[in-house]
Amino acid sequence: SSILSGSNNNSDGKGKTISYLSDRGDSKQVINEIIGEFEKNHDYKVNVTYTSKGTSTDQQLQKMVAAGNPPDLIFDTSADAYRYQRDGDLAAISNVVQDSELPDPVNVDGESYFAPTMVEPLMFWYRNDLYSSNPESWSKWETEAKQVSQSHNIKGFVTQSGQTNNADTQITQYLWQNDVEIYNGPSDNIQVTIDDGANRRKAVETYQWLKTMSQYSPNGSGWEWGDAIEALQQENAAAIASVGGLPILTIAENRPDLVEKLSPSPYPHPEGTKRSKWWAYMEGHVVRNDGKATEGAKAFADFFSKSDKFMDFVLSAPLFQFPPTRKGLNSEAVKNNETIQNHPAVMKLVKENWDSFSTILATGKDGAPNIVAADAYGQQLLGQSADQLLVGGKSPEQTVDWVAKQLRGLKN
Amino acid sequence: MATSSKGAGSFVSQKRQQQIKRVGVYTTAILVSIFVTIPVYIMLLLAFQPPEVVFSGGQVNLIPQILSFQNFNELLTTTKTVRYMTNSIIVTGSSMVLSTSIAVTAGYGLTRFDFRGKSLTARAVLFSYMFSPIVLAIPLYVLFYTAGLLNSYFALTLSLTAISTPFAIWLMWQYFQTIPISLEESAWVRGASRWRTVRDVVLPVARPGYISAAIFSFAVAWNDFTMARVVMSSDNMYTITVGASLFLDRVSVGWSETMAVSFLMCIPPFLIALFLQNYLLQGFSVGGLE
Amino acid sequence: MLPILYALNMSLFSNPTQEAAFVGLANYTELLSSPDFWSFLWNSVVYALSTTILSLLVGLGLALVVNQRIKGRSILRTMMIFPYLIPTLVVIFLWKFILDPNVGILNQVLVDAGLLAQPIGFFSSLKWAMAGVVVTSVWKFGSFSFFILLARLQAIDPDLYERARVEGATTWQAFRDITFPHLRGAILIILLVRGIWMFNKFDIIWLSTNGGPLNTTTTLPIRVYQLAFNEVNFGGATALAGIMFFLLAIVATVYFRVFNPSEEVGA
Amino acid sequence: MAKSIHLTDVRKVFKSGGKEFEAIDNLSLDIPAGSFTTIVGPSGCGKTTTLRMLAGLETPTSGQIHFGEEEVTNLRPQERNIAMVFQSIALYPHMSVRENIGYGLKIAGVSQAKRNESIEEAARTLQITDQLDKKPAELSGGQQQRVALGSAFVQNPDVLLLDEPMSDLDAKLKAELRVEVQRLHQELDTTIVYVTHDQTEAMTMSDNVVLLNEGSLEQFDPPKTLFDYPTSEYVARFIGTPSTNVLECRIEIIDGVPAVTGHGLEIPLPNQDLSAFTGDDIKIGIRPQYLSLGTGDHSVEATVEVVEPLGTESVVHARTLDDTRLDIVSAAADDLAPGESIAASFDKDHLYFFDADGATQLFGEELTENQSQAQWGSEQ
Amino acid sequence: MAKSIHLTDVRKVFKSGGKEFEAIDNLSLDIPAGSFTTIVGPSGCGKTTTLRMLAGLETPTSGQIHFGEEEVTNLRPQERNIAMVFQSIALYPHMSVRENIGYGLKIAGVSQAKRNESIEEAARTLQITDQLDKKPAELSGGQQQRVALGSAFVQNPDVLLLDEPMSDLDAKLKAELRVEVQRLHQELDTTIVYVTHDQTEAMTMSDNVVLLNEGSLEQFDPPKTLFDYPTSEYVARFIGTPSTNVLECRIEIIDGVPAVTGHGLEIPLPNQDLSAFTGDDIKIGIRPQYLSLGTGDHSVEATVEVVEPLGTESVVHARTLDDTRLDIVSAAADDLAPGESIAASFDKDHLYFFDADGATQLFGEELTENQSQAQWGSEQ
Ligand SMILES: Nc1ncnc2c1ncn2[C@@H]1O[C@H](COP(=O)(O)OP(=O)(O)OP(=O)(O)O)[C@@H](O)[C@H]1O
Ligand SMILES: Nc1ncnc2c1ncn2[C@@H]1O[C@H](COP(=O)(O)OP(=O)(O)OP(=O)(O)O)[C@@H](O)[C@H]1O
Ligand SMILES: [Mg+2]
Ligand SMILES: [Mg+2]
Repeated sequence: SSILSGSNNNSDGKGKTISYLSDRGDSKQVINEIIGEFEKNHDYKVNVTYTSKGTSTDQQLQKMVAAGNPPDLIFDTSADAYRYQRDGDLAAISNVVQDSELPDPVNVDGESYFAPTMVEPLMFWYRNDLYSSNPESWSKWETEAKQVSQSHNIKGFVTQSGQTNNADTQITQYLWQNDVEIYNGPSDNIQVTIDDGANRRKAVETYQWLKTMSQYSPNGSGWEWGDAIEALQQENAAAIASVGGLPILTIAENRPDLVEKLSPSPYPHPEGTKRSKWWAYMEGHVVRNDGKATEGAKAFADFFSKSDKFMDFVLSAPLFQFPPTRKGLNSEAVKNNETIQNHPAVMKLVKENWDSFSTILATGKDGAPNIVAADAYGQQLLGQSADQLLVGGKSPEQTVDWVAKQLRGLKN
Repeated sequence: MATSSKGAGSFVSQKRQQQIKRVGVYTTAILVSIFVTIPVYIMLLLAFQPPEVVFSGGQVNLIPQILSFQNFNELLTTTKTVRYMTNSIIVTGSSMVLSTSIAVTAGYGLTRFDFRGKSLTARAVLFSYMFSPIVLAIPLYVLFYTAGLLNSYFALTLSLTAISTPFAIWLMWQYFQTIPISLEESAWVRGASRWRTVRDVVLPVARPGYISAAIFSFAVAWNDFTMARVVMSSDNMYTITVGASLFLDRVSVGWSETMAVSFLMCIPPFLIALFLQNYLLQGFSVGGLE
Repeated sequence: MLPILYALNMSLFSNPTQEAAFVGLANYTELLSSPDFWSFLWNSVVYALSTTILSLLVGLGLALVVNQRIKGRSILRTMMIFPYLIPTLVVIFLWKFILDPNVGILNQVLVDAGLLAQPIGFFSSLKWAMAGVVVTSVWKFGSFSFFILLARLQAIDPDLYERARVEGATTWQAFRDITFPHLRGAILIILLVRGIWMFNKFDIIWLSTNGGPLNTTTTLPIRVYQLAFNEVNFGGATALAGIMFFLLAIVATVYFRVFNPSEEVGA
Repeated sequence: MAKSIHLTDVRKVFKSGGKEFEAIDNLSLDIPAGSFTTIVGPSGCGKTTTLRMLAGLETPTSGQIHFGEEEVTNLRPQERNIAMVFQSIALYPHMSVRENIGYGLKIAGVSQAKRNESIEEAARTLQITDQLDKKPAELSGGQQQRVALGSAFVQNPDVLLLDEPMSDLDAKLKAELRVEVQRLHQELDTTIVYVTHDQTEAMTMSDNVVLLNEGSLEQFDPPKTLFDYPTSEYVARFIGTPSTNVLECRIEIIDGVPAVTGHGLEIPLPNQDLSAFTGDDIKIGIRPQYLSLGTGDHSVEATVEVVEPLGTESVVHARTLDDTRLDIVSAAADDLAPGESIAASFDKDHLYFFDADGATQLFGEELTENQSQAQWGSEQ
Repeated sequence: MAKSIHLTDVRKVFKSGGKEFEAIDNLSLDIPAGSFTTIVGPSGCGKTTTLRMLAGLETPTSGQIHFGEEEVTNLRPQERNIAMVFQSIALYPHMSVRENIGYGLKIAGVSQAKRNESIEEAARTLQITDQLDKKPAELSGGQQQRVALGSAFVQNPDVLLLDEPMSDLDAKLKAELRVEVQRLHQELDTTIVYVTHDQTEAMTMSDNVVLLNEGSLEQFDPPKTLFDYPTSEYVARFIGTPSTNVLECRIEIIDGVPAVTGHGLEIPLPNQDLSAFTGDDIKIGIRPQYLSLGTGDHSVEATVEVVEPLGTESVVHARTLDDTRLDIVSAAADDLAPGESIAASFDKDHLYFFDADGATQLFGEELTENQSQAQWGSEQ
């Protein structure tokens, strides 16, 4: 770039530069390699703008759109993808998705709009030296957490709450574990059902359980994923919820001695429920229809998914990100990854539960895309509901009423 | 005619007041040292030790065990930290110089020249600080995009200068009013032009004033995240705040690398503080304090 | 000023970054009729006032201390300017590492010393969150008034203090009658500008508490951010920014009327 | 090149806290090129203001100022080739004494070496060679003043303005520097305007003296004329120390001849036409130096209040019978005690006669010489 | 309560740019309680420094200062009950004149109403009533000085220190204020130490005069003693204007009697034992006021250089045949022209005799009186 005059994407030749917005700065190296190969084979240049995690992608996107300079390709979550689609901003990439074995979470009227590149499932981690066994069920978690809290100088559990993504995902997952149907209805007529009949009872039950568990937890309001991991690392808590093997990655660096004391576990569930939905983030590519190199962006999304570097991309954070397909999961690349080999239990969990992995988007009737849920996640309403319960002192019933009201407010 | 009891009306004796003052002065000094030093100490502690040493045993070990550059090595090999730092230094330096110069010039003008609506203009300038900068990102981006100025040092320098200048001008305006005009007059009658007078007489005397302005503009520019995010969209042009925020939320980045990059981000501020400090001490101040 | 007008214009539309529909003042009326608005406004006022006044006091105290002839004042001075110069990002790292319930060394030390039964999550408790962000803000911004006031202090003719001492003035009286009048203009401006900035301050709170828990640290700018980027309601966000702007403008106008901070001590 | 200075109807009004204050009121003056003019007057009468207008540091509210033919009323100080020593001294705190003195030369582009030469010469003259490397804050009051003076010495202006440049110096040094200033005046081709409170300075150095009274011109004359032929009681009282004694009398016709009476005096004014004042009050003025102790042709009785010994002479402060102050300078007053009654006599040649408004109507010497003085026009 | 002041071996060394500078050198003084002491001396001799040590604004490098019995060497200014007028005036720029004057009273806790009374009285005395509401920057130099003086007037200190408080005032006002200061001194029970360059002030106001010479005490005596019986050539030259004339002579034995010769003079010193000086150089001093034009018993020939008219008298600057400067004050010098040859005669009673080191060995009046003066001890 020149020092004095900025480079304007317009001037690079019309439609020949693909403007690519990505928050995957972590994998910058692999991405650059893939881009290099793409540029060799295609008459396009790819110009990446990296953003940090969180809302900064939204922010950058809004700026670019407002200036009439929207990106062609965005790396984003399926929920956001659906939101853009609803706004009419996306170009269909059915050929990229449907020709492959990729899941197709944003399919509207038969056209696919989202090319998944990775899956990040939620998971629990507990101290196998303090917990006498893998608790799994609500009641066992409760007894174990209680025992740990009382007999060791450590909290047995972490209940996270507040306006954060992790609190929101966790609360959602807890509700799912008790078969609470938060929403129902087809994509164009989503109903909030969390306070209907049996759902209400089960939701109250769930919040009640959370409240119980919070006795054995530090105040986790506003905690990010990293905060919970630190609680584990600093031995302030004996069990946390997290995404995939994320805790292992951090703790291996800071407390290598602790790694083998950690075991993964599925989310706690009340006795007798079937495990129907398992939260997994899904991230991938969307192509906007108002950019200057829409065709190039489609080509790049396709090239990316099929690139032989694709696995390198996914495995740049092993145990945390997983390939989007079962085939990928079983691939040699995954098998040969050293980190994954060291933690077979994680892989086992993922494989066993692969079919129940679900995104927040797919919570309409029969997994139809649910825009209300996507928005609720955007504002972390369920995370906030836990704050109402644990920090604000609302009863479980009041909490359910509160969250139902908020969700309905979104709908309108 | 008057009472002879000096210091009446105060309940505490002179000596006592003096003692209180000394105790106060030293307590404050010590508290401040502790207050400032502790975070800095912790930063160094983490930055210069491998994480497993700091965190071993489930506690943050507050006594350093070994000296290691592992965290820096990690930073320098896997990230563009050097490039980001360079960018930051370039824009911060230029913005600081530009803003301070404008502030000195405008501040002097406001002090020594009379024109209509002078204080009104000056006040109006402060009003620009009242609009929440959060929502300005989008309008600014649109403007820069339209002007074709994205991704340039020039545009970022200009924007940062625009942020720091209004207050810097205020500072200088206020400061110049403390300089006796007779000093300038005595230069004028010797034939020194206005500019020459400013250079030879006003600026040396106004040193503490423009150093404040420089410190302020430095802080604005070095601290900036929003503007850099608006103007720069290419990896090579990111400043350290933006660049660091890109890799700091990586899953594998822990406190140690964070503190290492923090340490790097603290070096220029430290040098600036040290340099301006010495510069401030050189010579004198109007009252001949030092 | 162009961006401000642009933003104010956007506040009149429902979804200005995409396809914009003109809604007039609807964004404004909607915001003002929400009960949350007033609690956020209250938070903003508490945060802005407490940080502004505390940092002024801290800065003033430091400036007075460093203006004394004491040993090591030059090192002190360097140390005091330092926090203001380092990026907020780093400040947050440092303070998180101190106040954090898990890695935070303050908790660690207090617990080890037996003063605390268990760590406090300063940024996640209803009681401490606001105090936590205020302390962090004051740590960073205390030196802002410090270096400005120090510069002004050095410009005071030492003869005046000598005369006051001869006339029997105590340290306090000399401060009240000489130092303060000379600093008055600067103090008033610092209060005003710092107040405006703190009222609009976003990053420190966002990075440390996200506005939580239970919105106890949600100030108007945090709300603006949420509106703009979480709820993708840019029209609402700019409208709220507009409301804040008008509030500040009114306060500032009154402030100028009452205090006239540009009136200076003649040299 | 020395230039003449002309002030035409110059007024200067200051605004202070909403009120207007007239510092200079319709001042007209013509100062010849190359002359040495002293401005004197009571504190606050507008001397500094006048000088500052000449320097271009204040703009007259109305009226014009010319240097030679050129109008300079609105010219900036830099555009007038002047030098000035400020009453407030105004040294640059950050420069050494050497740099302070040499700054004007530096501005003029004089080389370092030449500058040093001039500076050192000036410092020698001013006896501050030892102080050259100090900063102003380290100097005594008088040393500071000499530095200010030094910076004027080294320059070569058309007009040199000096505002009480020696007020903080001791008499001995002052006397020496007076000579130096005069030498400088002769060497440099420059017009000097000099403000002072020291009458010795005014009397000895200047070609002309301007006496101001609350912003207006009271008298503008060579020093000796000012002293010997004051145009008013105000001038007579202001010039000369101790102040001229003034006694209130009346004009009466005694034996068909007008005579001044009062305080036991009877001074016939045979051939003067003061008939217009007959029956009126008139004031006579006599300098303390012209009063001698003891009776004589004309003498006044008084009571001693204080005797101030001044070294070779003493000042006797006394009061006449009707309580008017009467000062007498005498070399033989050492043995007078307060309360003692004395007589003070004078020669009527030394009298001034003022009318009720204070304007001088007659000088004593006219009584004998019976001819009008060429040096002075009878103003008013 | 007025307090006596005692300085014992006080030294003050300034460090400036690495170099040491001895401003005061072993100064010992005993100033009686309630007295009025004037400090005089050439510019830079340490007057201000001495005053500042008395005020507690500088700490002596060594030596002690006592106020009465109490040692105050290291006391802070607030702990000494003093008032001071600074040479640099030091007005508070942000306070009105009224507030400036009243500040000390306010500190002392005097009520607003009482303060105003005192302020207005002082302002009347100082003729600045009209300026009370102005800010210092709006005042003329002399007005500022009067404000500073005013703030000292209203206080009631044990010790009142005044550093050239009237240098910027005109002679007339000075004369009036001198009286006021003395009145104040009598009213208030206070010890005054007064620094001045004005010899009239020193001579007329003070009980004692301290003459400093480069930081050391030269003479400490009542003014008249100082004037009439200077202990050294330095004192004789410094006190009195114009400066005392000094002529270099020798002692020779003429007709068996020691006599001073030189410059055509022959002054026999019959009954004085100056034999120790026989053949040596000796200097005689004579004040210009004691020289009269024309020949007499003892006269010196000289050539006129300049005649400075001072009003009632003139100063004749002349040079003797061997080029020594000779000043004569005379009331009858108006018609002397430069270059003219004159004779100046004197009465040997008025002579001072200094040895080669400048110490006074003999006063002329001793020649006739033949008795030693009680007032002065022959120092050295
Ligand atoms: N802070 C200082 N540093 C160095 N030298 C100093 C300082 N203050 C005074 N001096 C020197 O000490 C000497 C005495 O100074 P002081 O001010 O006492 O003189 P003074 O007798 O008051 O003279 P003046 O009549 O000119 O005011 C001077 O030569 C001066 O240069
Ligand atoms: N800036 C100003 N505002 C208001 N009045 C002023 C200002 N400057 C001067 N004056 C007034 O004008 C008058 C003349 O002031 P000036 O300084 O010329 O007096 P001066 O003759 O030099 O007196 P001094 O001998 O005391 O220095 C004074 O009464 C003064 O108070
Ligand atoms: Mg003046
Ligand atoms: Mg002095």
